Amino acid sequence: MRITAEHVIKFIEGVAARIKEHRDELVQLDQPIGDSDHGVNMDRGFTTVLDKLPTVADKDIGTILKTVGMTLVSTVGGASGPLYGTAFIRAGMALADRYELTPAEVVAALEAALEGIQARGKAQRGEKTMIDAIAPGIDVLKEAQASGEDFHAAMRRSVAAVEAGMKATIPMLATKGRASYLGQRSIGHQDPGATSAFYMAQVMLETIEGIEE
Amino acid sequence: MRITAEHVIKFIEGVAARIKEHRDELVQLDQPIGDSDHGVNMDRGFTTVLDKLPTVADKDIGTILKTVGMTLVSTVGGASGPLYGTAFIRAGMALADRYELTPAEVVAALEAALEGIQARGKAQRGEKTMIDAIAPGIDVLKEAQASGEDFHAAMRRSVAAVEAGMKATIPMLATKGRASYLGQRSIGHQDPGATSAFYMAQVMLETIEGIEE
Amino acid sequence: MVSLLIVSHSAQLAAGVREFTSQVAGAGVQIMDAGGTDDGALGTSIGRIQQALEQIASPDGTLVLVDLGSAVLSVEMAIEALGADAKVRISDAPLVEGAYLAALEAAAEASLDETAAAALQAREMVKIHS
Amino acid sequence: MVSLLIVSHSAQLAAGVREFTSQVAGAGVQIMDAGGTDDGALGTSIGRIQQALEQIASPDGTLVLVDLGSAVLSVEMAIEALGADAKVRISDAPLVEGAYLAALEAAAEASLDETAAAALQAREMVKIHS
Ligand SMILES: Nc1ncnc2c1ncn2[C@@H]1O[C@H](COP(=O)(O)OP(=O)(O)O)[C@@H](O)[C@H]1O
Ligand SMILES: Nc1ncnc2c1ncn2[C@@H]1O[C@H](COP(=O)(O)OP(=O)(O)O)[C@@H](O)[C@H]1O
Ligand SMILES: [Mg+2]
Ligand SMILES: [Mg+2]
Ligand SMILES: [Mg+2]
Ligand SMILES: [Mg+2]
Repeated sequence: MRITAEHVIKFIEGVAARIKEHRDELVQLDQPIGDSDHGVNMDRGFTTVLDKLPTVADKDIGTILKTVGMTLVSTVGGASGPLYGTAFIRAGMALADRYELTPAEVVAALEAALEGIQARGKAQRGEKTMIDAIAPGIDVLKEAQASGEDFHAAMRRSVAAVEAGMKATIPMLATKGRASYLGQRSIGHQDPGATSAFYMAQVMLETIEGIEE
Repeated sequence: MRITAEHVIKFIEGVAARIKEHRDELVQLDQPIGDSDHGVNMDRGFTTVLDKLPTVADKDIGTILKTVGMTLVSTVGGASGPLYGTAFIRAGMALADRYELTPAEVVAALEAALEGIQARGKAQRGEKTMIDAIAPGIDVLKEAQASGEDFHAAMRRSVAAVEAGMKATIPMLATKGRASYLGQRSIGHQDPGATSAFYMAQVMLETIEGIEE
Repeated sequence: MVSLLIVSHSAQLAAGVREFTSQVAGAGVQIMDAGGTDDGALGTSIGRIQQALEQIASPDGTLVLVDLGSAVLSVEMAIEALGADAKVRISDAPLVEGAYLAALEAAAEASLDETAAAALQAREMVKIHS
Repeated sequence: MVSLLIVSHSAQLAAGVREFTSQVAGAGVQIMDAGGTDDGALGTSIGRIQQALEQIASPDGTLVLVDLGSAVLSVEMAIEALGADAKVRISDAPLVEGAYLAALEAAAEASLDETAAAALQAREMVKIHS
């Protein structure tokens, strides 16, 4: 499977569009347990990313991802800025100077991204954050890699795990981020960051599915 | 001794003038242990009091003093507003409907004023506030009353006690008001509120000295 | 629902706390600010505090959050001026953090007691995780 | 002297805390505010935080006071961007009260450690006396 810089750019553009589409939903999810801005924050960030993309379109994948991350960091304005920003920067660092990727490299970059989120936000699984959606998806990809499953199939199972992880945040008690200030009242609501992570995973699957195995 | 409403008005006007004269000094005293506004606050308050005085010039002494107090409360803007404001209001309540006062009534009104300051600010002697200047002055007047000393002489001794009380705030550790946030660093500075209290006492003495025994 | 009044020596500060907390309080929670003196200097205005208390008065009561120093004296005088019926409580909590937690609590239709208790939890708020 | 940076989701709030604390800090203490996003919404701007940190950098160090939530993440990113030499510490203290006590301490030529410790005392600040 040949995953190129063009695919990466297509993925980023797809994420920007998907986020814009779900902007209001992400705002609404952030209302009961946050400050009603997650959709606005993410859309602000990815809209600026779209403006920046042409300047790095001919660069290596590492540079593209780092640029995305730095743009998110400097424009999002909420926790998701430093968190997703660090994720993209770390993924970019893992893929420095690469113009083409193997599935194994994609998985390694995703792992680096998750480590970045955890280093930045100091949250573990089970604290009702984006990590609860992202981590199970990466688990599946690592398993699949070990068992030699094909990448399309692995990606489909991975995104299903992300979706399940997103839904699993509903009964969770938040212990990190703004939702944690609500204590018990954070229970019963789906985490907005886990939801935006699911949309990104969806777009990643769609991008991969568009590439020959 | 006939102390009339006119004398009271003269006293208030005198205080307003004395405060204006010492405005910058009171600001400077508030700098190391406060927020550099005591002179500005007091001058703002008493300047408005001067504007209001003509509207109550023909009223009883109680009404005059209550009006002064309410004006201070609503215009001073710092702790000294509610504190001196309550003092004048309580003195006014003690002298309701009176157009002439005996020295004993003056002393009773000053006692009511001090009680008002203590009720409002919850401070006792020794906490480095205006109370440390005012209370010793009232002690002297009460003693003098018991021993039958003449009021002019008593007032002179009283103001000397106020001055000594003001100076005694220098080595004190502040435990109430803004200066208390400085902890040990509040030691070694004269309290601005004790100083404005001394100026008021001075003007009171001058007013009383202008009246035949 | 319980109402919140934000009192500070600085008009900007008070307005900022209102802005910050209104974002998380539902539309049902009335939050007002009373900062600065009447002439815009640093200080507090008992008149404006009293007006604000009248404006946001609610059968469930009002919690007042203050910065420090004489703000408390000013609020106490304003409450007394409103008379004995006024259901108003002053909080000893940190201003910003206490107002934030109080806004969340009030929005959940908590009582004045509960809202006041929530505000005080702000003293133990951990901002930096390790 | 130690410098202070005030970070809040609200630009007004941050500017108000600067105004309030500058009144008691001597002229020697540099206090700056970085509040709101670049487009003026509620949020934090890592760029503006970083610029402010550069502007008030002092050999004695800078103490950063924050409102809550993601403000800490933003400040941490800004500090990392400044490099390992930057002498900057984030305080876990209540914003307004911590900044006030830190300003008094910094004005007394205290060290960064002492200033940070003074800010934390704000958690126990008693505003209402009885
Ligand atoms: N410490 C953290 N670690 C991981 N994720 C976090 C953390 N804090 C917040 N989040 C994620 O960020 C999301 C909120 O993002 P957003 O609303 O944009 O920021 P803010 O909470 O600052 O308004 C949450 O739903 C959660 O998934
Ligand atoms: N709780 C209190 N009880 C008695 N006097 C007090 C109290 N708090 C402050 N003061 C007096 O008020 C003076 C400060 O007045 P001012 O500077 O006008 O107000 P602020 O401290 O609010 O700026 C102090 O010097 C002190 O004498
Ligand atoms: Mg949010
Ligand atoms: Mg936000
Ligand atoms: Mg003062
Ligand atoms: Mg003041």
